[in-house]
Amino acid sequence: MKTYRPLAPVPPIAGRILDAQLHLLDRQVLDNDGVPVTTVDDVELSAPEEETVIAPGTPAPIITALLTGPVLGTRIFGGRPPSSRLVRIPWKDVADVGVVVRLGVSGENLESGWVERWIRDKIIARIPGGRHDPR
Amino acid sequence: MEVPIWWGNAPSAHRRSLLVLSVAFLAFLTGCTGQSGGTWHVLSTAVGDSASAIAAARLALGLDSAGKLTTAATSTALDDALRELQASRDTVLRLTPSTPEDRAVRQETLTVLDTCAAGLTTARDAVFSGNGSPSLADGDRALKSGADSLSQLKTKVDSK
Amino acid sequence: MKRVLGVALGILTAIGGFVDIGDLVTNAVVGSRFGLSLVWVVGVGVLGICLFANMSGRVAAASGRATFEVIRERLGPRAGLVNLSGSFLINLMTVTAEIGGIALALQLASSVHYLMWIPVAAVAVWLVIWRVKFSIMENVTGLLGLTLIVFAVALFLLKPDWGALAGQALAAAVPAEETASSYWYYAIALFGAAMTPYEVFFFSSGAVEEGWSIKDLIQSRIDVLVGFPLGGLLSVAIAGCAAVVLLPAGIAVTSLSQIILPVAEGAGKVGLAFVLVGLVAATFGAALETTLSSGYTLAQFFGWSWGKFRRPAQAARFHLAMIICLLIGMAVLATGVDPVLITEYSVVFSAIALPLTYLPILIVANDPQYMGEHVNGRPVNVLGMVYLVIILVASLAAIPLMIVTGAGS
Amino acid sequence: MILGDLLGTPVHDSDGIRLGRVADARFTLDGDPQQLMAGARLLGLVVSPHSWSSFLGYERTGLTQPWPLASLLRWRHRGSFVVMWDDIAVIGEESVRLRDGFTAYSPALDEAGQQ
Repeated sequence: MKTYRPLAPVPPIAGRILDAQLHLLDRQVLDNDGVPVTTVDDVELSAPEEETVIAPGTPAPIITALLTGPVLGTRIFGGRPPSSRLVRIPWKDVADVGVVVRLGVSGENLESGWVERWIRDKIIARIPGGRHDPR
Repeated sequence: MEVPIWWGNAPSAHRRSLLVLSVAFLAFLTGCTGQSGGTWHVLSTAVGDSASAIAAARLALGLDSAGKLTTAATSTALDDALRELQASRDTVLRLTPSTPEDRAVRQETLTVLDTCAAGLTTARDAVFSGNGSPSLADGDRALKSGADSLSQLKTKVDSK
Repeated sequence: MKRVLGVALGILTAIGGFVDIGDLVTNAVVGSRFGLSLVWVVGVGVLGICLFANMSGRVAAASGRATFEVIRERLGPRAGLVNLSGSFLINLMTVTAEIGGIALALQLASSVHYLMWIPVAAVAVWLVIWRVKFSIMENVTGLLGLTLIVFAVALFLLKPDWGALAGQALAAAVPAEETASSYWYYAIALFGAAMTPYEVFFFSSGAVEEGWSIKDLIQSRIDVLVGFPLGGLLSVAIAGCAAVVLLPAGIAVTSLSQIILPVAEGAGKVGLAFVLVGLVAATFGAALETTLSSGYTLAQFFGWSWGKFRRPAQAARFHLAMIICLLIGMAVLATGVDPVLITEYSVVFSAIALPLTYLPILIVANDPQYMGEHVNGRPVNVLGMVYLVIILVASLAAIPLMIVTGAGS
Repeated sequence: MILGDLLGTPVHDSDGIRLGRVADARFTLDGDPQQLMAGARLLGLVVSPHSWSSFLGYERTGLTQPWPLASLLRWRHRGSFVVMWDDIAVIGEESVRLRDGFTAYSPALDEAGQQ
């Protein structure tokens, strides 16, 4: 069996570290009232789609948005939805990343909540007692 | 080395051979059971299931006459027994016997099962009739004769 | 005092909530065919469900995350979806079986054909989910389910030969008229009935519904560690009744009406009344739990808003999913397929799917990122790994045994 | 670009020798403090030579329980390493190419799952 030499640790960094698979992808997203909105189905980076040669000294890409919706299907089965069909939650709306991702805005206005709103308004709220508080 | 939970990332050639193997295994197993499904095996199962159904019906009827069971529960138990008997009869009907001996025993089984069904109907009528005709005793007698013919038949079929 | 009452209530509901249509049917079938020779499996299953429910409850309390959120996060979307499909379909099968069970129990009480009762049962289940508070729902069905203790009472009243029963239970041999493969097939079925995955979805989601924190953990641990074993004793009593009355009479259980005959023989019409109430309560309670579980699994995987503690309008997709599941269950039952048969398959498929939910929970219960200081201790992990092996073996052996035995016939 | 496309992409060194696949992307939160949370900047990629199914991350945390699962999964990710953004020459759909003389760092995180 091949042995591996011990590797040097990554040089110390000022900010918090997030490993996307371990700390971000597939986490539950809550809005500012703690209501579940969606999950982090994928993440969009500020780097071009096509093959890019990176000149030395180029600033590193940043996370521009969390993605949800159809991108889950393509992440599971392969392929990629066109950029126009991506449902985005801008990174600037994210307030905290822990075992859940918390947003600093209300889920009511997010694009990613339209299915929930449609089912609520067209079906569930029309059944008697649909707005009844169980507590 | 493959850990079973990583199905999402197993190399596809590996996965395909695994699939072929498991299909072959399943085919092998189905083959094993296919051989035992002969006429006598089906008859033995059908007679055994019917005997169980009749025994349950007799127990229910006995409890009913002892005042331990409500009419609703007794009649449900009798209905369930009748349904099980019918299911057994259907499997026997589906048999296509090849030898005269097979044909004869299939016919005999059907006759016995019909007697049993008649017995169950009598018992059911007894539970519902208010005037004692047929009486619960009549019902039990009919069921008992059904059970006896079933047990004779069972011995005959199993000896084969 | 309030705390003691809470614990007592928790234990009682855990006992009453333990038995569902799967336990009822499988234990009666096994008792009527194998006597008490498979009773050890109930012990193995009960210890397993204690371990598993305790772990998932602890994950829910420590991290606020329910089972399927964790499964998706740890396994990723692809393996998570495979997991979801398996667990969800089996859960749907169990919903169908439980609704069928309610209808069959009502038929026993009324002699109105069970197909007539199915819409009534489904609508009642939906209404309770739609309107009734979570804790009331859980406590009422759990307490009414306690009337199934009549199985134990009936067993005593039947005055069986206790020595012979103990002999069957301790010797654990395959009866002469049964094959070894059907013995092991039913061993897996009993194991699956005791460790149905929905109990764990429900337990962990319920912990979130009721807003548990770490300090509620002790109570949950007592509820589980006392309630489930006592529930397991109910299962044994059901098997015992069948072994004493039905086995000698040559009756192999195929319907719910046969399961209650020993109780009637031992305890008469009063016993019959108790057992009918218990049957309806146990299947109704389990129908609520499984229906909610189907909503929980979907909502947690896709990140929808869920929970009975929210207004239905605040968890729209969750409620719609449950309505659809109930409609599917009704449609399946309307074809006239025997609910008892569905039950027998559902417990075996539960055993097959068990590793899918067990493994991620075992992994997360060891992850300090979620659990902080409440990670598994070493004894729990040793037991956890032993059970992982048992669960894997049962899962892998189930399908070959199902084919060889023709599903145990 | 989408992170999901980057994960699983083969990684080659400047001579075209295959080193493994992208198992994860490491970010650091040290960006624009004007927002609710600091911006997340790509720090580097975790490369795994044997399997990129790294979602459990045993090779990066100090977790050893439940034995033997943890050890088994750690073994599957033996030899994985981190390359920093500055050492990446080309990012494409088919391949990520590293610069000549790149440094492979240990992928380890500290016990709380953080570095």
